[in-house]
Amino acid sequence: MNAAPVPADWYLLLSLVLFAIGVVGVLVRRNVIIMLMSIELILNAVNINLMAFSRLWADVNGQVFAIFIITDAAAEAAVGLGIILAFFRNRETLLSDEMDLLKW
Amino acid sequence: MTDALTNGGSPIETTVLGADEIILNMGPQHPSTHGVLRVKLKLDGERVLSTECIIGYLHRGVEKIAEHRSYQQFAPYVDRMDYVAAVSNGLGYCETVEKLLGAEAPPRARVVRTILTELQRIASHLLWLGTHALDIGALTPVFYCFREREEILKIFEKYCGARLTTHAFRIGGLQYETYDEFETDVKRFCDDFSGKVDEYETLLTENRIWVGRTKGVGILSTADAIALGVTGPMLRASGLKWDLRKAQPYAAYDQYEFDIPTGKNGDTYDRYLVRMEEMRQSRRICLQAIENIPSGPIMAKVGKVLKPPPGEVYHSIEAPKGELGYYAVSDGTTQPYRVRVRPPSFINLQALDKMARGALVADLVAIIGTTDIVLGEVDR
Amino acid sequence: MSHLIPPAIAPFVVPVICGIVLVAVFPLLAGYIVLLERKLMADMQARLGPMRVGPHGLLQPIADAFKLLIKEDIIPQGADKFMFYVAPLISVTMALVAFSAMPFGPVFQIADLNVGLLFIVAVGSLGIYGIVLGGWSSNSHYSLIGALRSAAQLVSYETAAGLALVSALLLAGSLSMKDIVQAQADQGVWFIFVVPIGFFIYFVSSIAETNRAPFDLPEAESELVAGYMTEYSGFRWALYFLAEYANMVIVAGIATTLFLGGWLRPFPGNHQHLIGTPFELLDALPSLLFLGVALYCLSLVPRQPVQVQKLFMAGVAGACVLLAAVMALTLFPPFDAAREGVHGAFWFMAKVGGYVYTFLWVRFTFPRYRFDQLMRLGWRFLIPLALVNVLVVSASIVVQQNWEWKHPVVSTVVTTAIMLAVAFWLAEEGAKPEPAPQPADGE
Amino acid sequence: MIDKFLFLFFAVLMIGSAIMMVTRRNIVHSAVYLITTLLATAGIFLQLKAEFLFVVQIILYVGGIMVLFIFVIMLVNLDVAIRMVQFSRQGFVAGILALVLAVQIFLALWIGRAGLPAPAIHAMPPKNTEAVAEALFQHYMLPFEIASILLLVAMIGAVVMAKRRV
Repeated sequence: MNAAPVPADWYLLLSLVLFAIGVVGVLVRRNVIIMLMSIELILNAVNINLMAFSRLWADVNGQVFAIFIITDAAAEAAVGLGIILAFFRNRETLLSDEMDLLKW
Repeated sequence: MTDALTNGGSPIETTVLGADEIILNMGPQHPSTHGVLRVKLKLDGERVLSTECIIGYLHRGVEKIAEHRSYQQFAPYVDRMDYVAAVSNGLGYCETVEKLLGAEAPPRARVVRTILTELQRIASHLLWLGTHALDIGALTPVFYCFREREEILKIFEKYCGARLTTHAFRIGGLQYETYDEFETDVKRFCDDFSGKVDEYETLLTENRIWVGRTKGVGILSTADAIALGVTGPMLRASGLKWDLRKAQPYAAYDQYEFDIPTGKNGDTYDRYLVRMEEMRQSRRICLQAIENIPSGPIMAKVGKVLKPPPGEVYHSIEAPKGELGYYAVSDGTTQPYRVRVRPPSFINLQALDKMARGALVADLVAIIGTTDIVLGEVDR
Repeated sequence: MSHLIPPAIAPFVVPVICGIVLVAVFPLLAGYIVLLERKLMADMQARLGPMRVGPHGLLQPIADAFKLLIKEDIIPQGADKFMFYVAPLISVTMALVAFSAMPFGPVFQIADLNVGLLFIVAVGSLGIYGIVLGGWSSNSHYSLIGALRSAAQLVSYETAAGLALVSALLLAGSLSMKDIVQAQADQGVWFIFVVPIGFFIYFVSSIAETNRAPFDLPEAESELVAGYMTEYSGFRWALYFLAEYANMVIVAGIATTLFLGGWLRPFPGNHQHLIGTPFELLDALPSLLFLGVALYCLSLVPRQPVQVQKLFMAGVAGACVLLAAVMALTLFPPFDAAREGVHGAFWFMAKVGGYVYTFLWVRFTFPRYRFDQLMRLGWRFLIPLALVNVLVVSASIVVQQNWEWKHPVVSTVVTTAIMLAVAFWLAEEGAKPEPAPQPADGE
Repeated sequence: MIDKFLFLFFAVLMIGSAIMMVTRRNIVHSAVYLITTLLATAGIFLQLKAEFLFVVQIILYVGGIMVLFIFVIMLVNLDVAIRMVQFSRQGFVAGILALVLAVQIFLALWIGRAGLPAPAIHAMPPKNTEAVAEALFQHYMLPFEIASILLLVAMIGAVVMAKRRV
């Protein structure tokens, strides 16, 4: 239909920028929920890469791996949010630098 | 006029809250607080930790007004307390003053009073059923109930010209003779009505959702009910067979046969069943009474100016919502020295906290509904 | 005419027109569903319903829409303004976007996606954000509780609904809405007759998903005033309402496509001809139906009190006759191409209407569930039942394919019997009394 | 042409809302911007003709995971959370770190870009869903099962942790 598809390196650049933003988010924010969300951002950047290469090589394996990554993100979010909820109940805070005890 | 009703008398802590606790202010403008009841809830998620009723939004000083009116002048005011059962209020007041005077209404008046009061009980229960079902989410019964209630109100209107605040009785008997088709009207209503109650029961009694929403909700044990002074259908649903119509008969109740339905578990479902059965029993009383209305005068000779001898009297009747008591003190003048009303709603409302603790917000709505309160009576 | 359109744009013309028609017509349609709901409710409750605006209240939706448009738009103090503005838009946009893959007929479909069904389910589930964010941004306890209830309810029931859809998907073997209907045409049976339990599960969960009674806890009037909509007024409130009714039509459309044969007419395999004519008997049904409605309207004309109302009623009758004529006209050979589209759309809408009618009927009949009961119904009854359903249905398919089982009716009866047994067992288990909830700690 | 336009549209949307997400004070706003980012990602997937992943991204990520996030955000006391200091003091260091990382990856890309083949035009198999299913359930059967066990473990873990101590 269209003669000039998007060059592959555009996707890689996009994924790079997203990845960097995610890293900054994890490092800069003190709120654990936002840190968790930044990690989701990083995972998404990876997914874009996988999908781009899947398209490039015309091979669905990349998409399968993207599905695994989404699965992993779901598991991570469930456990992470469970921890955050338990933490908030006990300490009434969401700040990462106040999570300074291994046991309370 | 803020009055805190809490179990044990201590107002709930609203300042110290746990991590998951919130304060929810239900009312005074809320679709299911039946007027202007305001309930302050302490919630843990959706579970009610404690409740605090804040009342007085409809306070009009009815008892104080009584002290500045003659006995007859005060009679219309009592209709405005429990405004969905005005006839019963009027009956209680008239009988109290008659007791104070030492007079007694003639037999014909007593029978007509009984019929009208029982019709009023049916009307009041119908209103309760409709709104209670609406609170629990059944949209349809309310219209069926109002359809039948309308018939009762038509009878009232034909009899005394008013539908809601009827002022149907006078101290000493009745002001109006019954109208010509009174008997046929009441009889027709009663004949239709038993089928209608079955109709409501078809919609609700066996309905799984209804049973799930009401069974085991808002349990009030017999001991608690007695301790809190709860009366009426709520007390009977808790298992105590106590009905003033049988225990200390007034009007013409001693002449008729009827059963007192009681419940076992004292939950919302039992209170529903008790009230449904009471409607049937009221119909039975009406049918018996309408068969044989004695002829004769409708007014005792009490004179135009009422001057009861000094003294005090307490008289109570079984209003639709429970024991409606009037305590009147006369100092020998034309105006009462003091009138104190024991409104059933006000006292039944005290049980709210007992029933609601540990329930969910949705249950609380059912519990407020099943208490059958009228704020006009609670606040007076 | 087609040569006038440049080839680069050509494939977009029909979908864009369809889209515009949908977005333009749907609000009106939603208004009339509301009117229908009120009329039905009135009928079941021994009253008349709206009667003042237009004959039998037929213009009521327009009056309501106008009223809502000119109402004051209240924003509560302390509200998150941006979210408060955006939330209803999210709800309504997502609901309307979901229509894009809905096959209203073999012709009238905006896009036949390879993953059409999943797309509709996915986009439909995004409407939850409108609800949650609206509830949160209102800065009110009632709204927030309503929003949280809504989120929990939607997530739970989506699982059951999804699993119920899987049982039909197994039979169809495709995710494309068009192919699903085609599969039902090829197999000669609507899937509701093959997996009735799956349909039942989807029906119940779809009521819960659209927040309709008896699962309308997020907006339970007697408990939460209006749930997440408590602080909304005027046009924004109307948008939420629009989204709710759009969602109703969407779930009805999904159920119609998957279980009720989509745009196929009843008995698609029956080619009995009307005696002495080249028309198929069942193809003539829509025309006869419209004629019947027209006759009924005409019979109402003399009973209208006002001249204008008489005229209006006659007009409605005329419109019905016109529709009947269109339906009849497309039976003739020159309009073969149009027949599929027109009749398909008619049957689709008729089935959607029937489904929505059942929704309304349920609403007027049942009291409301309590939140824990609702969750128990979802997690302890519907989801296990749906899981077993998927297993049983796939097992029956495997049996049919591998052993050349020639009696689909027998296998349907057997699977349904098994499922019914499981359902009753689950219901019995669920009816057993719960251990009494512990009194709240800390008191 | 249309492809490029779509890509740019989604890319700009994605990066813009990602930046917004990291910089907002209010967690709910952050979450909403993240949702926008994820939806834009889904758009990119669609533009890459991966319909199945497009829908999976919406259903799982946006419809599932983010609902969970929003739910938790609303369960924790927001008023308390917003008043806390939101940004740590290591912003400068973090910026430099991220920049270095980005430059490294960029260089790697730049050097290796010659090795990238020309984009395939019609190479994708037409039936995307079937192809994914084939790969998932045939070649990757074992990883698939392991992933489901991972989910089970996560589910149990989340339930145990979020359960209130009685």
